[in-house]
Amino acid sequence: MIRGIEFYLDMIFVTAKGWILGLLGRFLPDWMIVLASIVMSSVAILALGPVIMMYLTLLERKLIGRIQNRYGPNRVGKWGLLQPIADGIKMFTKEDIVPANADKIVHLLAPIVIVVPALMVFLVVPFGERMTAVDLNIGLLFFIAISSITILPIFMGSWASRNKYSLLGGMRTAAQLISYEIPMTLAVVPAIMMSQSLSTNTIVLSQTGDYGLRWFIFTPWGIAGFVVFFLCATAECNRPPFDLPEAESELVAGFHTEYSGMKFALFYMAEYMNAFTLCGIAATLYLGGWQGPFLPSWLWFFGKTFLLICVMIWFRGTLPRFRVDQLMGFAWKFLLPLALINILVTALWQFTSHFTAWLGSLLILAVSFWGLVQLNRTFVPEKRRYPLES
Amino acid sequence: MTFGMGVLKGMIVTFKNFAASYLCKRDEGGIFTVQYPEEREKAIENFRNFPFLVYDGTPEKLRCVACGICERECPPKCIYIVMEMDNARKPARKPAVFDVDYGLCMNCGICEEVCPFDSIFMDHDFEVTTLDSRTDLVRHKEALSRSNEYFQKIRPLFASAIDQKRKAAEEKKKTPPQNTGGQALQPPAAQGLP
Amino acid sequence: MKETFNFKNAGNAETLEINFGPQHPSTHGVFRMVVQLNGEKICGLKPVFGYLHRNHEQIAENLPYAAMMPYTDRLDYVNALANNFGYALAIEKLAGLEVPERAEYIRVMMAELARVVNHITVIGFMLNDLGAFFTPLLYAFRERERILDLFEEITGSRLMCNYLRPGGVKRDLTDAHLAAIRAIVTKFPAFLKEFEALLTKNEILCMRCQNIGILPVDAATNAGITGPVLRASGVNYDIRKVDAYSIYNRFDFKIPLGQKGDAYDRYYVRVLEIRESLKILEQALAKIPQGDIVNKKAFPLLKMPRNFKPPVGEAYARIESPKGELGYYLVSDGTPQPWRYHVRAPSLINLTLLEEMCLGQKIADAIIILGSIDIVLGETDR
Amino acid sequence: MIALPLSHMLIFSLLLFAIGLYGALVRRNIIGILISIELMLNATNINLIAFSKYTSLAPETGQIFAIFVIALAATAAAVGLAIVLALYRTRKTIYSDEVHLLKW
Amino acid sequence: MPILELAVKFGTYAAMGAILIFALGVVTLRNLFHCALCLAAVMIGIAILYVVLQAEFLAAVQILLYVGAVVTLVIFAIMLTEHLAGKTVRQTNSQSLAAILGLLGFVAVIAALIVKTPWPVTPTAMEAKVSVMGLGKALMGLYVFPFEVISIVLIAALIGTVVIAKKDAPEERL
Repeated sequence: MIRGIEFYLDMIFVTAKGWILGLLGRFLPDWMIVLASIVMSSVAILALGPVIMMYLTLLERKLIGRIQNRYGPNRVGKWGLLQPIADGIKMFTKEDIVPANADKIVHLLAPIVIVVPALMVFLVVPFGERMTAVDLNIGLLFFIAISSITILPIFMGSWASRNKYSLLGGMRTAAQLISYEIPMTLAVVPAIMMSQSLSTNTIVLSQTGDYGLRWFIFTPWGIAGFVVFFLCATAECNRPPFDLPEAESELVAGFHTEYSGMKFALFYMAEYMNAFTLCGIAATLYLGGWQGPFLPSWLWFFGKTFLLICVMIWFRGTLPRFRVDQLMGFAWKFLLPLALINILVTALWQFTSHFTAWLGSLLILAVSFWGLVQLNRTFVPEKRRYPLES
Repeated sequence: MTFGMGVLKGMIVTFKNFAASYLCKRDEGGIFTVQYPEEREKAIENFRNFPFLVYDGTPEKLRCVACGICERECPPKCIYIVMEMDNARKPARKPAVFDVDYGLCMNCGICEEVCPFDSIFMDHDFEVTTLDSRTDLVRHKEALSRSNEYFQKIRPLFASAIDQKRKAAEEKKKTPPQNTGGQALQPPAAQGLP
Repeated sequence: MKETFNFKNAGNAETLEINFGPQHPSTHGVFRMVVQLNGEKICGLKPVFGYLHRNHEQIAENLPYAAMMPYTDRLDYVNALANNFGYALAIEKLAGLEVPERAEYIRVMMAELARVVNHITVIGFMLNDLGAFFTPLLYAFRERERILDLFEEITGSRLMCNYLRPGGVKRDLTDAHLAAIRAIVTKFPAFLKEFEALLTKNEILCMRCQNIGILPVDAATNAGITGPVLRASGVNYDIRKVDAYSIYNRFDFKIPLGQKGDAYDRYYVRVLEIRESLKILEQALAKIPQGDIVNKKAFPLLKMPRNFKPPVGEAYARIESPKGELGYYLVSDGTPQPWRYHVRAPSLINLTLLEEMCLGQKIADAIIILGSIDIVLGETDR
Repeated sequence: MIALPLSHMLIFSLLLFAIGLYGALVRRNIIGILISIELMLNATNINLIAFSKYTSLAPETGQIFAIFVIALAATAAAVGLAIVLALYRTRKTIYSDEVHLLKW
Repeated sequence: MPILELAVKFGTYAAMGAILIFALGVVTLRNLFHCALCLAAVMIGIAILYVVLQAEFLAAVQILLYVGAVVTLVIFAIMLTEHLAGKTVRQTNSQSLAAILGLLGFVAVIAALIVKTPWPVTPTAMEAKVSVMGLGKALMGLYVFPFEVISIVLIAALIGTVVIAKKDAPEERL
């Protein structure tokens, strides 16, 4: 009986959709049902994206406020819950400023184009059991490919603004996104190797069992892969400490310096939705996705994702920003070799027995970490002595 | 120390502060902000904002005698005084006009220090926003006059010290008037606090 | 009007000229840097200032001596008390005024508190320039707030203190005030420990600051750079030791010195200076005597500023303000107003080597180098 | 499932190829020529995929060759743009008809 | 479901038309940045065609490599050389008429050939599915030699690009 309730809670959205489709099926032709199914999924995603974005901004402001010993927004509604709506109204009513020399069409297109990939990647995120909008057999590749489009609108925005800060921001973005895409893709590979599939759903399913101990993060290569993936994800969605494209203290706001009102809001929205999907994919790959005991699957998924987002916010509340060459160096000289070695470790893991696998992979990873640190002495703080003289 | 520990340590510090913001009180590392219009910091007696004029009893009995010392010493020249003339065209030893331009005043407190009649003091009221800074921020005599009780309320220690001093001077005046100069030269602030 | 900045490769297709400021989030006010960039690398930088020029020196030449005191607050508005201190010393030198013992102790304590406030503020803002999203700044402000509350209790104002007077101080410290200072002195090391745990060993901060904006000793001394910026380069020059003005020779404190003279040294020397200031405060709290707070001879100057006429002559007094050597030069012609008044502003003089420090670095470095020099535009532009 | 006849696909790719070729012939800007060449490579890729889909019994072959073509196109773009940058730096031009010295 | 199939068919034709229009934009627009954006649109359109042709893997690779990498590179190069691409400079050479005529002839001949040739379209071939697994196996089995050659070419290109694009550093301290 209890299991039954759990099951229905778990399937609540799937059942609801199926029930509505069944209802429609009585008086509509087949192709309309297919269309209705697509429409329902996409409407759900289209509604989910902005809502998540709005409340992520609130969450971020609250958490950073608490980190800094202050309240954060608490005036609009209880606990500031209506703050995102107030912000939205403000954004809508703000004047839309276009610089005189701007390339008007491209300037207009950039914020529109940036939202599209941010929404499209929601398609392959497994929100819960049987709750992937499209269970593509190349799901992860789709995700990586689509999120690589994000560079383009940022370039468009930065170029069309005709602002030197924007231009520098755009250059930085392109360099950063391309560089971090490579270790990110390589960090995904171990999970693909272990689950032998590119489909996000299959990857989640291959982490079933043992009350969550089969999650990939509970293996040496899983931890390394997760750390590399998560750092790259932080860089991919331009969040601190990798927020160079919009470095406030240097480039004012980077590529969106010249955007205001709703156009700016769209950039902002894409950034937060990207953060959400990247965290969701990180949870899917290494934290077992929607797997988890007792609670409904979608709750597990959202819980894990929000936990990762909180870590991102925590980063933001703590860390200073990298410099551009250090950022590149970190991707190419540190994360990339680590991800490559991690692939090797995963292969070894697959072909050796249990105990030796643990020992060997931990050893290899530790040694390679140490070696990479030794090779990159510029990342390591110098030890200094400060004489006190009278 | 291994690479990455510095960052982790920093993150632990911020996490501690995050937790403290829920668990601790204000002075023990908890949330430090004050929700301004509802909550206020406790008033600090020596806080000085804009000057006001003290009267004893009724608003007509201003202590100010329009001597013009504050007007002369005010560094940004934000005070404007016109002495009231009585019917005989003699100075009435009270101000007909006493304007302070709050928009110009820089809250230095020099008027308070130089006033020999204990008449002008610095107020605590800082909520003086107006729509038109050119006209509304110029406060006239009526708006500037505050009772001695108000003064007692906002700066109890200082005001009672002033009152005592005035009472002593009064009594001295009744007895043969002599040797008041040294007393008057004492800066009020130096005596203000025990 | 077309401005020319005489950049080396001006007009080259591969370089880009950018204005940082006067409206820019991290130029600490209305400072402007015209930067010539090659990619992200700086190949030319010209500081432009004067956007906050307020005629400070001219105002002084039209005001009586004592009435200028509140204006000195506005020079370096982060540590008004140090500015007051220097100006008071200059008038005392000019008029030959002695300062009572207790007032000297109070002055030293207030100046050291102001130094603590200034240094934590600077570190906080520098971290903000580094891109730490306000967290170190707000932690610093939390502690600064306690000291500012104390300032408000003692002086009447949080920033524009206007507390020191020629020949003494404005208001006496009560036992409660001393206890409050003692509480701050005892609590502060714990905060510094937390602050350092957050920052000092942080890899990103070290990566960003170490070996950035190196200021060689000879260049620094040639340019007359003073304060923590000079000491971070390893020059043992602190006016508190060199001049031992006021009563600084009675305290036991040390001068922290950096080795390389980079932004990190400038950061860390400030942290160490806070520690030394706390030491001075402890000693002053233990030793402070009872007594007058204003020299009796100074009463006419205070009660009737306009009637105070110092003898004809000139005086230069300098102090170790948190930013460097802050000097006041006064020339009296026997009238109530100074005939000439000049401020040697450390912020301005420390800025002169900005270009040398920034050349060959990245844009992001220019911002932290500027942050680590610690300028306040009120003082730079006057 | 696929409703299009093969010849439509082929004609489409032919048109795309012709447009690319036109660009490669007519453009002065070397970057313009490079991106026109990318168009042509893509047209051939479409052909490869279409043939492999419609006619081949080993359907992987066409796709794998398309992958090879994409990889080569990427290298071509990278090397070509590097040459453009070098050219720009030394000769201050990116127009093909201004580069006729065959040495620099 | 004939209606859906029809929709796919018309969608495909629409995509083809859009691709051709954008391709024309690539070769005719004056502003190179716009050309590059049109190229990105063409690439995305071609990826859609690949999906129609049931080559999803290739579609993803197409977007990843072309839109994510090649177009970005192109835009980089355009931004770096932007000073010269001014509006007053002529963007085409004088061969355009000849090129158009020649290409028309070329298109006419090949199109006639395409229409006339009887293509061996077989239902078995149409039914065959390509899985990612199959692609991987083919790459690592039958085509392993070309695969390795390509990887060597890529590395060579990478090194070559770095060498060519690198500045002749030493004189350049500032």
